[in-house]
Amino acid sequence: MQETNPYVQYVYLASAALFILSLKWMGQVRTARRGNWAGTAAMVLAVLGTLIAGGITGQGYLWIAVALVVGAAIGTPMAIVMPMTAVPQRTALSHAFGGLAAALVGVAEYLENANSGMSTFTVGALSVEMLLGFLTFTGSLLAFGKLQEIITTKAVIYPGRNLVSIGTLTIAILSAAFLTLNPASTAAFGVLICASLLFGVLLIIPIGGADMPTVIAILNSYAGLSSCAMGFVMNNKLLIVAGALDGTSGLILSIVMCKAMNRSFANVLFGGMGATPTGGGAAKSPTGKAIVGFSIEDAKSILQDTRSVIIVPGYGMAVAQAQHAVKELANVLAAQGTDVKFAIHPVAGRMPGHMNVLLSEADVPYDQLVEMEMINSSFPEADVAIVVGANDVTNPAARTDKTSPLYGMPILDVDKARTVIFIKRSMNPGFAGVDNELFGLDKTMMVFGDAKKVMTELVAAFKAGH
Amino acid sequence: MQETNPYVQYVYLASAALFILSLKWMGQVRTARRGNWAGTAAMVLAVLGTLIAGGITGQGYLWIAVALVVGAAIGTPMAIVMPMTAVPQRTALSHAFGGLAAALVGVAEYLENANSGMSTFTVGALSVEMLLGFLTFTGSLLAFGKLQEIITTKAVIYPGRNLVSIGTLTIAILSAAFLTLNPASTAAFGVLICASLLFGVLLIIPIGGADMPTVIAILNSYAGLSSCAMGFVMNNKLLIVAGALDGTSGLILSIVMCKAMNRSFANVLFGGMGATPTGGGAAKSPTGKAIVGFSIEDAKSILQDTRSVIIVPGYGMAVAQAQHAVKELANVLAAQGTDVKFAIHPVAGRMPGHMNVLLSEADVPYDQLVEMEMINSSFPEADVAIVVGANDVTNPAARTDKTSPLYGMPILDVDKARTVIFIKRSMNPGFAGVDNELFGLDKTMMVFGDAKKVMTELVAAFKAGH
Amino acid sequence: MHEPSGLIENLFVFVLASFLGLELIRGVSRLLHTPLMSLTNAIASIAIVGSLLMTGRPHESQLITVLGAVAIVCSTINAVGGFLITERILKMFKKRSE
Amino acid sequence: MHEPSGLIENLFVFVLASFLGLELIRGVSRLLHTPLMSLTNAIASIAIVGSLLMTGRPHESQLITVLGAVAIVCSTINAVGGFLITERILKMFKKRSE
Ligand SMILES: NC(=O)c1ccc[n+]([C@@H]2O[C@H](COP(=O)([O-])OP(=O)(O)OC[C@H]3O[C@@H](n4cnc5c(N)ncnc54)[C@H](OP(=O)(O)O)[C@@H]3O)[C@@H](O)[C@H]2O)c1
Ligand SMILES: NC(=O)c1ccc[n+]([C@@H]2O[C@H](COP(=O)([O-])OP(=O)(O)OC[C@H]3O[C@@H](n4cnc5c(N)ncnc54)[C@H](OP(=O)(O)O)[C@@H]3O)[C@@H](O)[C@H]2O)c1
Repeated sequence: MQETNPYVQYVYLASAALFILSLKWMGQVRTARRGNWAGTAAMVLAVLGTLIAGGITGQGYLWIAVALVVGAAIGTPMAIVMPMTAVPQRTALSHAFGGLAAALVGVAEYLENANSGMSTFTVGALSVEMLLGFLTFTGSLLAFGKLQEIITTKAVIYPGRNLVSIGTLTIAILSAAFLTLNPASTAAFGVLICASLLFGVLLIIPIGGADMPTVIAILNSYAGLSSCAMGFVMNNKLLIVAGALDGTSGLILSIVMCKAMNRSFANVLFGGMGATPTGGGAAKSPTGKAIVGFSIEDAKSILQDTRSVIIVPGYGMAVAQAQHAVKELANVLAAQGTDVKFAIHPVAGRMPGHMNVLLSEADVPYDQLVEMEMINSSFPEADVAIVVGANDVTNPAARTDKTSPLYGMPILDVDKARTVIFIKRSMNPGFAGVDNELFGLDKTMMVFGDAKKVMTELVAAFKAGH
Repeated sequence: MQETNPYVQYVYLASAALFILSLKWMGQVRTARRGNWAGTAAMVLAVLGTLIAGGITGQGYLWIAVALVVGAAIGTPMAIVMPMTAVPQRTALSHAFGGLAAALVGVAEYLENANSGMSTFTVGALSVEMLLGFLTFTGSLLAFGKLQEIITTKAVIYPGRNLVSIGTLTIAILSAAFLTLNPASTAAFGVLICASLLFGVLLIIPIGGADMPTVIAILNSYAGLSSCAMGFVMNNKLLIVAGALDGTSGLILSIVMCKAMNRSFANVLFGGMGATPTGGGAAKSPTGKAIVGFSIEDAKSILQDTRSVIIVPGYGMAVAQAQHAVKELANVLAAQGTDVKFAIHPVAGRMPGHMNVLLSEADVPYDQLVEMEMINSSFPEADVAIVVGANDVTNPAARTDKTSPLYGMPILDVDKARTVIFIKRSMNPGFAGVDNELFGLDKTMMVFGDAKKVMTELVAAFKAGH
Repeated sequence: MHEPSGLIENLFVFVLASFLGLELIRGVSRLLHTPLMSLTNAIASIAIVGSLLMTGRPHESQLITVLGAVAIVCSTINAVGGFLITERILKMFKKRSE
Repeated sequence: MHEPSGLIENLFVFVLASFLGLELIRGVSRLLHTPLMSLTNAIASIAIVGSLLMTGRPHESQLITVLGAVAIVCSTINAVGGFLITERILKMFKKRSE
């Protein structure tokens, strides 16, 4: 399927260059917005270029117009209404659409040309496109379900799951190979589709909800490679460039996330095959020592007249949507002359940069957000570290306990502060399911409750007290 | 000219990938040698691929074999015998060969097809190839001459030179344009060649010998773009990839150098057009104060029993080939318990990384070489800074004197050390032609003489004294 | 070997774009990983190019047109949503320059 | 427009390779700029591919073969010299691991 208008290729070249610039500019805060604009412009160029490519009938333009309007009508409100904390879910859902689109184009292309003789290579590329597209579709849908807590967020581990997953993948690959050699076999075509859809499900089921962001990055990579395959089928270089950029970016992002969490990349890549069930479930009082909860007033008295405080936000702040209340507390503390900083762990929360996004939303000035490597040396001089719904990223087991799943992950040294205030709802562990011995330290003050509630009350107490 | 054997393209693809990996690996010391091997392998693949490309006659193989052997027989000894300090010259000479090769292929291609009808685009690309190839040839030859001091290293400034240069370039471009529109015009062809050769000369003449490394990087870029143009003419993607990698790398390197020296990139790019003659010639005793030279014994007595010494090497060390003697002095000082470090300024010497290369050659351990940004905070605690043949990179005028050509260049803060020993032959200024007020400070000790001689004598004095 | 037109050219493009992707993403500051994920998510909707061609051209079977149209709807949701959300996220970063 | 075969493909390759070059070189440590210059110098001898094709193929005029052969000699000097010198320079860095 060649474009008949030769100038289209130059439009595509410009579009590809803009996609590249888009990623380049996204590399720095200063130019990031320009990067997003370049990406948008590139996509618009790609669409316009295709519309003038030639060969489109009047009837065709009608179909296209309707479809574009429907898509925009659905996509726009979804993007505008969505709360910021739902970014991971939204991304997953969006990937499902992307994967489906690529797969459907593959199906359409196959149906059109199955009997008119395609080269072996073309059918092979088509098979790859459909396999990746369909598994991205179901995989992303499932990831969405887990993140939105429509289905259980727990890793579903059933006996023989590795066998079932590998079996399904093998069937998908074999049917793809068979189809490649016998393009006319509708049976192989059907099996390929079903096996791909099923494999997407099997890939995600054994993964816990909290691992989803990494998985989404991988699915992004698969979606990109699927577009790449489409590019080979259609002999379209823009598809290849954008698909390859996407494919590699998903790969790199997930590798970065895995490293920061000290997890094996292979584990995530092969969808939790051989994933060791981590700790699991709620934990008891860790050291056996009785742990008492402190009151808002206790916390207030500790925070009064401190010289310096470091706030450590985590997943709990995101869940409780407590970022504005946290910012208020920072204001109150600053008003009494305290030096306040935020310690940002690279994998605090559930997606890379999660804390940055939330705190920026709450108008916390950019320069108060200090990355882990920079702030760790400041804890020994801090009077108080306030941990707001973070847990794993402060757990010293990562430094000392070789058997812990956290072992080796760099952490925030909150235990070096003079006093540590932990704000969370219970003694339950965090994402990794590991107890945190800090809870039992003498210098620790547990304040149980929802992060937003505790923060709001603390601010109120300060305001009343003055 | 298409390759008839389709598999060649896959060999070329592998070669292109290896070139990319080569540059990637060259990015880090740990993998740099692997990078060079990858580059070599890529070139071998490129040659082997071309040899099996098809269409080469038995007679042709004979010519090729002879030419390859002759080239290797000249290139190998040149590379092995050459002293390390001559790297800039060697690179310049090599570029001259590279530019000539590209240009000659262009000429041959033109002669063969001039009358058999080439597309406008092809002739345009051919013209670019010849223009860049020939100007790289003469430009690099001249740069070689200046660096080797076969011709004057001074910038040759004559009245109206801007007019002459721009005029020549205009003629070259016009004849290229004319040729593109009239491929059969041998007159335009001849004018293009002559104007290009002449422009290469005019480009380099007004540039001082010391600016040559930057110019060489630019010429590298031109040579790469010339190969790129060849790739468009021959429809050969490997040429395009390697040429583009080369073209951009030369560009970036020269920009980096210009930045580190605080010079305008445009000035160098357009070959010293509008270059302001800097200071020029030898300077007098700077502050008017009488400056006395100190003896080897004076220097020795200062250096005895010091706690910490920072050695600052510069261009003079390279000229005097004093790196081994410097290393010996460092050994002697270390033996008496002194902490010795080397301060590496990014543009000390005459090419990027010059000092690193020389000191590594003299076996100075890698971790004693400290980059400017890191060492500047150590000068206030250093007992003595020994400046060996460096000048501009220590000149405080860069910090204070807005009118100085050095103004804005980051420098090594040797003046913060308790005592500064300058080892150089005279009161003459360095590359930028600017006086250095440090020479007149009370804490400064000038030791006049050739760097190697002074160093050797100093070592001898230490050994005798103990 | 039955080789489709342009295969080798496409392979060159693929290899270069992949290396380029690796280099570009490695340079992105950690701070920006969330908007980056959302941007690449939007870029993945490039499949819209294929969808448009599928839908717009005349086909024997209406089914193909319908499949293409569904693909357009999906890609458009993806594209519009992705770029808008990236913009929303980035707006939060603007405080820096204030 | 009289367009030679493969022009647009070649432009794609050129644009991608140029961006890639920019990204790759920006990442090179300053310490390695000297061997990098010498390496890219060697890579510039890729013109040897064109020289080989020119020399090896049958031509009406012997002059073309001679020009090609001279070009091969020049490129080979460039290539051999460039890689050998890079190796020599890099050998000096090896002390680090000792
Ligand atoms: N950032 C990423 O890219 C990424 C991606 C995937 C996985 N992860 C993983 O996620 C973890 C992140 O560490 P983290 O310290 O931020 O989170 P965490 O270890 O999961 O701990 C979060 C804590 O917040 C508390 N919490 C939950 N809801 C709360 C609420 N409404 N109010 C107050 N507290 C609440 C929970 O305790 P209670 O239930 O007792 O309240 C929980 O212990 C790491 O293990 C990381 O590896 C990160
Ligand atoms: N590294 C690069 O990439 C690069 C490229 C182009 C230009 N540059 C420029 O080069 C300069 C480098 O600064 P620099 O401090 O290294 O060098 P410099 O400022 O040029 O000073 C070198 C000094 O060494 C002395 N010298 C020369 N031969 C000597 C010998 N045999 N024994 C002892 N001393 C000798 C000279 O003084 P006497 O004549 O009195 O002995 C001269 O003052 C900067 O201005 C930089 O911008 C650098």
